[in-house]
Amino acid sequence: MVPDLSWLFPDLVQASTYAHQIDGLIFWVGLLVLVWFLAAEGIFFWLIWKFRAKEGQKSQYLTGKEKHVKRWITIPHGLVLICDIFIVWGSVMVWHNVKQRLPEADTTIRVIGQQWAWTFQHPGADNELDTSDDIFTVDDLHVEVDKVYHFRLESRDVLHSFSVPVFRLKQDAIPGRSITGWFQPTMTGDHLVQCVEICGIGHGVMAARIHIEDANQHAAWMSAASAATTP
Amino acid sequence: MADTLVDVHHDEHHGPSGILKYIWSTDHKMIAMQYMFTGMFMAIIGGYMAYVFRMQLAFPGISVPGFGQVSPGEYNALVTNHGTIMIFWVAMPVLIAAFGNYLIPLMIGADDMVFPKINRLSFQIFLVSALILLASLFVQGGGFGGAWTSYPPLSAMSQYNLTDLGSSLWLLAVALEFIAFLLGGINFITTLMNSRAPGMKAYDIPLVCWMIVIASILFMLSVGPLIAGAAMLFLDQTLGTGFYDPARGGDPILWQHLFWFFGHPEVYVVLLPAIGMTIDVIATFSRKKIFGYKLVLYTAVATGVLSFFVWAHHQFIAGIDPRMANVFTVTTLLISVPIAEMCFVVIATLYGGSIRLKTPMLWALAFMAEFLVGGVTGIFLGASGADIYFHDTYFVLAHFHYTFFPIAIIGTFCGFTYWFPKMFGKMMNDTLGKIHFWGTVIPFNFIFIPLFVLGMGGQHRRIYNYQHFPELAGPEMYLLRQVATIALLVMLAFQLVFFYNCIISWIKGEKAGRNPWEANSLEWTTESPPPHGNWPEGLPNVYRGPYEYGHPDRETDYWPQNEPG
Amino acid sequence: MSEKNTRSDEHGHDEGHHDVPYFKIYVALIILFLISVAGPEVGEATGLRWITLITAFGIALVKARLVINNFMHLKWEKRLMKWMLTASLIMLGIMMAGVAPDVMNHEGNNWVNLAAQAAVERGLEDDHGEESEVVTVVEAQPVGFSAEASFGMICATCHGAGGLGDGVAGAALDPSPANFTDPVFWETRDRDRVLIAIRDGGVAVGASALMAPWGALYDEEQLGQMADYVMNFRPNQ
Amino acid sequence: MGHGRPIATTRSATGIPTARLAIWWVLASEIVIFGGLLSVYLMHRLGHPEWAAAAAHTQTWVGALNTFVLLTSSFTAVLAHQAAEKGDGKKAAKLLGFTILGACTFLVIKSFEWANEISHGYTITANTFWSFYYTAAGLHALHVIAGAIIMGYVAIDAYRGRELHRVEIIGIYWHFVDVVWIFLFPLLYIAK
Repeated sequence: MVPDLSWLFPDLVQASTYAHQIDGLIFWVGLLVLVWFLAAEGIFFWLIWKFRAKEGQKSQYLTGKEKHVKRWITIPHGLVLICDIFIVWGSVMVWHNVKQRLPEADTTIRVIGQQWAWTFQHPGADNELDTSDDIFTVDDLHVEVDKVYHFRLESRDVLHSFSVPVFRLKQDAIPGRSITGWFQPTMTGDHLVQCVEICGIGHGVMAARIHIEDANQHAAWMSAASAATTP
Repeated sequence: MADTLVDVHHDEHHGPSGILKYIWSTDHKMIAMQYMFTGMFMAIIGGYMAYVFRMQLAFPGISVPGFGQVSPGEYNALVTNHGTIMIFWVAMPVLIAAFGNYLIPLMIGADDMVFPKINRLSFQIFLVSALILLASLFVQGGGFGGAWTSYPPLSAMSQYNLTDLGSSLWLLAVALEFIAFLLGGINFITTLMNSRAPGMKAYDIPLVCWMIVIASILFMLSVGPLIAGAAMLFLDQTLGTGFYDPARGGDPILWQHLFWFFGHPEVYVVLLPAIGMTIDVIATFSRKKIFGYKLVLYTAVATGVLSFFVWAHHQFIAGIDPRMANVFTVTTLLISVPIAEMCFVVIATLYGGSIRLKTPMLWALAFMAEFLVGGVTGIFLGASGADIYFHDTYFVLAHFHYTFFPIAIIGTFCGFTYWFPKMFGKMMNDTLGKIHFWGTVIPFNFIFIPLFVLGMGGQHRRIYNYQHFPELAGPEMYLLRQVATIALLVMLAFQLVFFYNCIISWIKGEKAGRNPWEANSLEWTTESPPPHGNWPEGLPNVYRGPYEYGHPDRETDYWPQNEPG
Repeated sequence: MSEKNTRSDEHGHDEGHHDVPYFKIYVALIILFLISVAGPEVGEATGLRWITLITAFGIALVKARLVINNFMHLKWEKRLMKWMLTASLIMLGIMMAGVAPDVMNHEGNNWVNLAAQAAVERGLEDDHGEESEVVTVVEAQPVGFSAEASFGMICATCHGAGGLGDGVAGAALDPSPANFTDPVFWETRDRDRVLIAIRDGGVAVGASALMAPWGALYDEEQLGQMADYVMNFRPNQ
Repeated sequence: MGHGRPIATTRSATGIPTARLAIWWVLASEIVIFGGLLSVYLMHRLGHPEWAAAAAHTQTWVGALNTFVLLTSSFTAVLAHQAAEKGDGKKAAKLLGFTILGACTFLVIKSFEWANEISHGYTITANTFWSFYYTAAGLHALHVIAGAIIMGYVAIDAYRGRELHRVEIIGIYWHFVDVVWIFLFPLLYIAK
């Protein structure tokens, strides 16, 4: 029961393990909200039509103080509260999974934002960051499908925001801080990475690509990249 | 006020003459008009900015008629100042200062605000702040382009934002504007608390006055930390301190907290006056007592108090501790309860009424209908899990325009068309009013529904050209952007009808008389427009609440507050 | 104000004055003040830090209470006033509770404030050494202007430290940043044009709008030095 | 403008005189401004133990002297209020004069203190502790200056026996400025 916007946005696939959870949450919130919205607007317009001014008809004197009249407010009031509880429950579950939990990582990468480019630090063959075989790329992130990735998000100058729409992932990068997050790609492909926090006049050019590859492609890329960087 | 009876029509002979009379007037109605027209002037500038950057978004790279080619720096300055102007120099002065100044003394039966000179000072500071803001657009380096939220380090250091002078002037203007509204707010609160007409009890005050005062209190209690924060940011910009510079022990997150601790209550600061005017108009034109006066008041207070607990939902993914997000999700969704209840009360008020669909009533009903869209889409953004995807996309943008547009534009037109007869003594042309109404509300939906869709497609904000984002540069995306832009052009064009209507009605509209809408509250018991001192025959006494419409014991369906018996 | 149709509310009807022993309260304030000054000495002598805290902040609270209650007469004020002042304090408390987890702490759930931790470490190390005369002074802007440093800090982001147009941020730009070592580039350029581009941005010389104007940041002299520095990249004809 | 005071100003539905009601609201807004700054400082201070080293360079005895000056000026302000209540405008004006003198003394001491610190290299940009130190004390000093100027006007009026109720209003404001310093003193000087 997950919305599929691909008829409208063919590029917006669900490419991470939690993408469908976020979409599902949006869908259920949307459903609840739509019911309320239609009910409220429906009653609203019906009342406007029903009680339009007619010749010689005086309005009723209702204070809204009587219990049986007040019910019309108090019952929906309670129902709103119940809906809220469901929404809170759903969103906290999703939030916990995406942002608070950190599943065991297969690989850790570092993502560095600066005006106006992304630098990606891949761990290289030894799968450890901050060693001599690290592969630095600009605006091209290479990851392997089905692996769990941790990313360390940093910034060199101003605020940036690391957003991968197909993962439904978004996190601001803050100078001075290192923020850790995770993702696990579920399908191969080339997708967009955006900066979504205004970072100066070049904000509009701060696009990058994420290349999700299968194991063979990824290994091929890595050996090619290492060869290029080793002197 | 001396010799009121004799002197009231010769007021001009006191004090300075000519244009100075208007500039130095301490009359609350004159100051209200000054706020109103300054606000409308700024709205025209804000609208012009929207026109320029919407054209750039729909047809990137074209030379926009009336502006020319838009560079990225200019684009950022345009969106930044559009947001700043529309909130701080349009919504605040018009909804709170203009209507507050005009309505509070008239509605509570007083001859003026309690501190007329502080009132004038407040407007003058406000005017200076507006001029500084406009000047900041023309200094070397251009206007500030770091978004209206002005997050440091981008806003703090000129090597990042490239607008050395522009950003400092922008900040100075905002800080001065805060001080102007603190002065104004103290005046509103004190006037309402102390200067009510004899016999007027707390629950006899029209709701719009309550709402403006609650809004002023919210503003006063939330803006303090941001004033301190703005001083710190100003020192960062000018002297090079490191309050927000992580390299020197500062913290950029701090500004975000200070900003949104004010920024979220600010939403309710402008919402409450608008909803108050809507409620008054709906009661008058449906000839109904409010369905639960105290309920509205309590929900307004509850909303106001809760609004202090929710600010960090603007920062879910901004690097705050993720555990805190859970707390703020709960409080954010909780605030939907009193707001929903307030909407229910408004809807319930229509029941059993005798609804007269005059122009002000259409605006009031449109406010409710459109604000509901803004309200329900806010649920997605308050739910932390869903916000991960929606944050900083056009979904957010469309959501808050669905709240701010009803508040600042529809609410203002509602109040303006309703009190126009009182302000100028002439009736507005109803047909032209309705043409303007439909010409504004329908295009409004055509602007922002496409933006909701674009936001769901992942289009993020504050990008001057999507050519670097192939997924966002497809023809269907551009079609949606163009629909929004053309709808904006249509909407802007229809505003000419409004200005024409104002002028033509002011010149040759029919005389309004004291109480053209057959309303109850006190402002309708004096002349239109009211003279200096408001009631030349003596200030009124109050005998009942303002919403006694359709009382079964009465021949007429209204019962003015000042009528004994 | 000749005409009065309301009840008379002139200021005279105030509750009247309060018999407060102002001088005694003043003396009490001074005594408390002396204790708060002496507190740290006692705290240091006995090695009990909490004494300092109590004498400093506990006494501040007591003093503030004395002033507010007796000098400002809040004790006799209507309840309404006390509520609204309390309300503003509560709002502050809420703000602090919401902000402290991010600003006061330097690490938390999946994040760590490296810069702040480093600052603490740096500062504490300084402290262990002998009495440091001057705290490390960090200027926001480099005191002496150097075209080379400015180029490295600002221009190199896109144009690359070697002026090859290969800066990190430049990779994404379209059109890509100018390569100053390219003879073709210099066919249509001279120092004046470079200077204008630095000062007024690329648009001013009909080039890319992504070349930002820097005139607000430097004076004419410094802009000239920057232009000269860029001219250095020009390959010899 | 020669219109006198509006009737609105003379009403008192709450039972609190209008001017006093307003000054309390002013203070409510001041509480959040100063409170915002000080709570931000407090959070940083608790997170940065190394600031103790910087704070050790503040001169406690200067701060103490200023505390004494402000406490005394507050005392004369409340005596002025007492005199004004009895209708003795001249005495009230004289006592307000003492308070203004206190304000000036405070500012003179402050400027010597700052000059000394700046000459030792502890400028506002030296580190974030000093930034807070100058910002908080500077904001407070601005309030002292504003208070002293307004008090001058009130004292002149009081001397002529006019607007005696304003003596209490400016007094309440002045005590607030005093209370802010009561908290600034331990925060900036004592806690080392």
